[in-house]
Amino acid sequence: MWRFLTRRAWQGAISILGASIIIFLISRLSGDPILILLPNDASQSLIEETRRTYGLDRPLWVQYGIWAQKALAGDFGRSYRWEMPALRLILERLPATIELAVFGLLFSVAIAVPVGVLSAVHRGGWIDRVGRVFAMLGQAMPTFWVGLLLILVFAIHLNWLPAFGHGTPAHVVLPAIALGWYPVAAQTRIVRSAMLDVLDSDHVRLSRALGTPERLIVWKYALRNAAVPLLTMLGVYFAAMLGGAFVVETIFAWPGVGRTVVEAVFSRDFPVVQAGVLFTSILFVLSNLLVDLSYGLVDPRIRDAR
Amino acid sequence: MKTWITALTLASLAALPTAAPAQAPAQTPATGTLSIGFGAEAVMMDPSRSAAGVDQYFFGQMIEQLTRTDPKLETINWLAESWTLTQDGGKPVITVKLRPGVKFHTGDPMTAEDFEFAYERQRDPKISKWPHLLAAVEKFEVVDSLTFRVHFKEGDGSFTSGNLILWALPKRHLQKVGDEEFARAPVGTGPWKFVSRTIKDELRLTAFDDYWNKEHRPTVKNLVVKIIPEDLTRVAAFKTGAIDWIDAVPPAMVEEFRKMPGVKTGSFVAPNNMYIAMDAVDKTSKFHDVRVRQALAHAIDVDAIISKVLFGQGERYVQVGRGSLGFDADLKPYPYDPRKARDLLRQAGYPNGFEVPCYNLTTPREPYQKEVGEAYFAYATAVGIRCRVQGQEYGTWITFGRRDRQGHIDGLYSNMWGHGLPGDPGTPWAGHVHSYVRGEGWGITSVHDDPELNAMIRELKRTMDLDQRADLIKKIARLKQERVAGGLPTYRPVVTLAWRDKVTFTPWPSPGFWRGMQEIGLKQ
Amino acid sequence: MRADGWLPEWARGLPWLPILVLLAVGVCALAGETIMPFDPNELDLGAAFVPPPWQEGGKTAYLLGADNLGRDILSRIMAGSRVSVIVAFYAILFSGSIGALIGMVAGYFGGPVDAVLMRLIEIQQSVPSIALALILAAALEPGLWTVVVVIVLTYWAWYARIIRGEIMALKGRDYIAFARVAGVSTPVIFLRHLLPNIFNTLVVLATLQVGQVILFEASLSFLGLGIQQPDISWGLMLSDARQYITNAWWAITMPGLAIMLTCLSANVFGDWLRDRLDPQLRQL
Amino acid sequence: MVLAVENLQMHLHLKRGVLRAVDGISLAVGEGETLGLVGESGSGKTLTGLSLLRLLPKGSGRIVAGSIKLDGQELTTMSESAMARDIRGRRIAMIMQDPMTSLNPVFSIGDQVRNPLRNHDIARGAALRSAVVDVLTRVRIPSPSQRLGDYPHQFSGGQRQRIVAAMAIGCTPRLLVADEPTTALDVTIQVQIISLLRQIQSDTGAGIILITHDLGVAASLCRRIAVMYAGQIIETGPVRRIYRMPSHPYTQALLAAIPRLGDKRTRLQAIAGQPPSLIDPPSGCRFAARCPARMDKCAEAPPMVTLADGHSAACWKLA
Repeated sequence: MWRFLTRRAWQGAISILGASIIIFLISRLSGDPILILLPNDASQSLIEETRRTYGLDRPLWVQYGIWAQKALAGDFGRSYRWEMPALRLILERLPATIELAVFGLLFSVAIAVPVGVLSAVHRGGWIDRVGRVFAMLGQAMPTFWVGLLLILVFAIHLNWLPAFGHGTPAHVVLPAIALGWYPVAAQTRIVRSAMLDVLDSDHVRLSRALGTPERLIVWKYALRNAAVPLLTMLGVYFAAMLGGAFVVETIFAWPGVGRTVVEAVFSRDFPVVQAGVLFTSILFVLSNLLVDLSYGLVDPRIRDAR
Repeated sequence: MKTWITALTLASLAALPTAAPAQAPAQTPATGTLSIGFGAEAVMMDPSRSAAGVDQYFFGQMIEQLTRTDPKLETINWLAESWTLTQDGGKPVITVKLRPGVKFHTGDPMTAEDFEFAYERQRDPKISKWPHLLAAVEKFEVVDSLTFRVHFKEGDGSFTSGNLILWALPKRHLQKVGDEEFARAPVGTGPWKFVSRTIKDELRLTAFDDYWNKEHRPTVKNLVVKIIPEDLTRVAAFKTGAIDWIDAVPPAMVEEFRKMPGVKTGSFVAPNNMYIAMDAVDKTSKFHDVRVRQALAHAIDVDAIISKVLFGQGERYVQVGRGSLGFDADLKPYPYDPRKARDLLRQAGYPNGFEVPCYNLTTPREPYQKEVGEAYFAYATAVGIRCRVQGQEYGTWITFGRRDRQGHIDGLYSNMWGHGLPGDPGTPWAGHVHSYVRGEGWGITSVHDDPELNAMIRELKRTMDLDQRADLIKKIARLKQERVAGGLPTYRPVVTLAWRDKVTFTPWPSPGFWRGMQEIGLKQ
Repeated sequence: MRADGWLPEWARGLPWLPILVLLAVGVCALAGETIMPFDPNELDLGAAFVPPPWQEGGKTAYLLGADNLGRDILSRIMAGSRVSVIVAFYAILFSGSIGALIGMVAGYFGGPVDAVLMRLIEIQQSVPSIALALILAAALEPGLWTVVVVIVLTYWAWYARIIRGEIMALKGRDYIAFARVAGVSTPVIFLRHLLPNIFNTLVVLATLQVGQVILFEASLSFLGLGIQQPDISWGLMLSDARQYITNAWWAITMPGLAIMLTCLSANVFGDWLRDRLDPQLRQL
Repeated sequence: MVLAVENLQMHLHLKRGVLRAVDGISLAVGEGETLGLVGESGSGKTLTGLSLLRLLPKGSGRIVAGSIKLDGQELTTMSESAMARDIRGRRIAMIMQDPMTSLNPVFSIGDQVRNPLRNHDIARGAALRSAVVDVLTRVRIPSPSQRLGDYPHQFSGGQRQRIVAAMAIGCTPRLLVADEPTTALDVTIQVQIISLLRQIQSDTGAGIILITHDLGVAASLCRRIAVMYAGQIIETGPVRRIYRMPSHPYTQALLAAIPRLGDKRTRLQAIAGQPPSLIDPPSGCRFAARCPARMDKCAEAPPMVTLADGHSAACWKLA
């Protein structure tokens, strides 16, 4: 287990390194921040001077080298636009994004598990049908559209839930639904097919033959088995949540990394883009490690085997 | 001082309690908390380091200038008790007498040394983004603790038209805490004191008890400014009562807001001027010919665009907006006349019209900008100036017309120029009407080259006397209009604010935008 | 007593509704101008916000109403279908081919080749796709082809990972081992033995990607980095219409429904294909 | 009699039609007796075992006729919840074929052995724990109290089958249905499991139905066997007698197919042809199509012919 985790951690580190190169190169391709930074009537010499200050006159690979070295020491450079350390800007916003992603994921799992289980148990029943339609709808609507409709219905018309802000549980509901609806379909499918497999397995048959109540068989013995494939995919879904946060945060005025990065892209604020995207990557790698760790907990075979 | 013509189109303004006496005398300290919602967020809160106009949304509530614009768009002395413009050996000198008894939030009194400090900071390219605004200044002279003089090498109209440029910065405090901390927690002489800020979320302010202006001041203790960029979300926040004052009501919803019971609205012209740039530099460009430019001017029904696309949330302007320095009520726009446009094209030698690339901004900076652009180009196409429309997102758009980056753009290009309120077109014209001169700051986005206009704009730059400026601006505007030079002006966006009845609010420009929280409070 | 009893044998049990929707989208994309009631880009400010005919003030000419510039929404949806089809076609073609090739190479050769390619896949997947898309779109100047490039760059890894797994399972089969021992050249093994075996998987993945591509484009358009005018896309229509969401419900509903129906159809059809062709692929 | 089954018919209602999986089976198991149910895979012997517990394939399986009496109590009419509460695992227990898959991989064996005991309220608290240790000791799991927290994958195949057996005997059932309990195991382990089953029977006096395709295994454990073919019992009798003189041509073919020496695990495969489809089976003898001694009469259903005390077979040849 530990060797496995160490190996995964190394692979994660390589991923992050690779991601940092990609992010750095592409963001450098995307235009000159100086001209956005300075007023229209700034003089040529001021432009040159500013460019030197930010090291934008050096070759790309030198810029990357310097950047990577500093980044390792926690210095991602200063935001051109905010004139503060990019790292601070990102780290201050990271918890809100994690919060949103976690609640989005919780929403999707909270729907997908019962629907997946019930539709496996009562194949073709009404829960199977309704659940499947609900799941498929989430996979067929653009996130921002869902977000707007949620605000229109639940905030403006019904006035049940706040449309923006964060802090209380009520605030996270609409953004979490907008974010978490999309992966419900895929997760339901995973749970459903895993449950179908498990319910058809010898050990479930044995449990039944030994008189275990069906309720326990489904929700306890089978579900823990069926949770493993879902769990292995949770890292991927968490990444999807982080990606979706870029849109959802913008709609719900959520003070997270996604919105910060989107705006930084528009203003070509490289340090913020780099730090922001890199930290979402790091978050993704970490969440995968966490997943590796956690399904060791659920599935003892994995705990011992690797 | 010159009194501006203040003829806002807006009936709502007349209904505002502008003339009402101060509601809360200093004796009764303000109480309560008010939450308001902005659509855009300031970035930098240090005036000298600020690069974007939107920054004033925040620091404009805390830090003040020598003069400012009042709700009737009249420029009034503010931190300056008075100022005079004199000549010293043919060179202009401005003498400013400061208002006594003004205190910073730290309790320090405001003195001429603070302005000297602000001047030095503004001049320093390592700190300031705007050192060029002081390029014409020869030296800064402190006369006594409440008097200073600014000596000019040559005239600089942007100084007088720009509220004397300088912001009151607390020298002692700023030197103590440093630039970084000051930008995090700014200190000024303004009605609001900084409490805290969460980027992308909110700014918290508290009323400054020792504020010098006892008449025009907030009557609520705490102000929470929420940042909600998405239109529908901001509207939802207002409707659900999470905020009681809302910035930038989406144009499509203005009517609905006006009818909402218990809600007041106010609509104001924004200090932004939309126009269509066209390439008149290149000899081979079709728009080099004034007849083609005039054809374009006749081809576009700006009034229809304002009423349909903008839901009326726009104001037609000819060359200089109503209320701005040099506004000329007699100057009329080219009438919408597609037949005349076709005639002009025929005279110019294009009986069958021609194709041309047309660039449009797709990430709206002002509401419906993309749709407006589409409408422009559709109208142009209808008379034979057939547009091949190309969309551009904000990041590309903002550097797109820069002459230092590209030779010059071809074809048509939806663009805008901004200034403060009430506004002075001098500096923007220097940027997009005067021809491009490499390295000197002239014509940085210009695709025009008219020696006569160039000379007049340079003269305008040197002219500091506001009456003289106004006359000169009118002259330039007429010529510019006749020749359709430096683009075709279209409209100025109108911004609508709304607040609940329990809020007392008098809109003050802040100074470049209608979001000054100079007089806001809760009814007791 | 089945409702489709009159159909020929092979056609029974096909998901007809989704197929019809997808066919309609395809026809709109191909026939384009010839069947559109209006020029989708033609402005008519007089017709701004004309509601659909069944609503008061509606005109039959504008079957789904008109938008804020008086453009016919039906025509625009039809025009948008072309962009959707083009983007989906090229994005899927290239991301599928690149992903399949990389997945096949990684799965077949294994060892260090696999290790390197797997790292690449992981690197790609560790950058949130919308973030990558954002900076790429900003770097390349947004537009239709940029959207295609962005989708290809973000989706190849998805194909590669799944195909790699399939190939690794195939490699163990006797006939592949036999072909190798018999000295059949690698390209031939790829084309003759591996490709036909992953073809079903590829078809299923491609079908399921249609919906994802459409939604991805919509997200990019919302953020302002997707399709640019004068091209018309459903995502762009939706994104634009949100500015007057309370004035003209049809302007934000109709393109949304177009997206929803198309995605639903593609997904239902994809699910059906998966159950038919490749039941192993349930984790998608 | 512990168990008396009379003309049991269980049908699977599939899309393709009604499959007569168990078609008129009658059998009886006495106290302490072991009955071997022998047949090819697909002959319906496993479904017969499951039918006794009324564990039928969901949706499609239905007992359409016959009776199952456990100690004289009718099971076919019992409510589902009573079946789960009082019968399954309590009075009839089952051991499955593959010990590698019969245990839930993500629960500890302590958990799994404890479950039937707890579900049937055999013991609680500390007594529950000692009951678990006790039953594991009885199936000869070494140092059971230390291994309660271990997971199935930490045990060998033979040990796992013992654990399955422990789960089955924990509640001292009256009848044990052992479905191919040794098939998946090595020969040496098979012997251990067989002796374990013998010992369980002598300890508890339970009746056992041993479902197997392996006549060797049946011979070593059972006194009586019943041979199944295509959902029906075609021959039944004392194991020694059937071994010596198989009467039904199918039984004869079965026995002929067993290599007398060597590997006992060779599957039955020597009989030419396939068993008939059980959807619309032939109205006559179901073995007729493959039978070397086929007669015209075989087109009618053959009667069960009693040959000697307790030995009978269904074949026209014997009538």
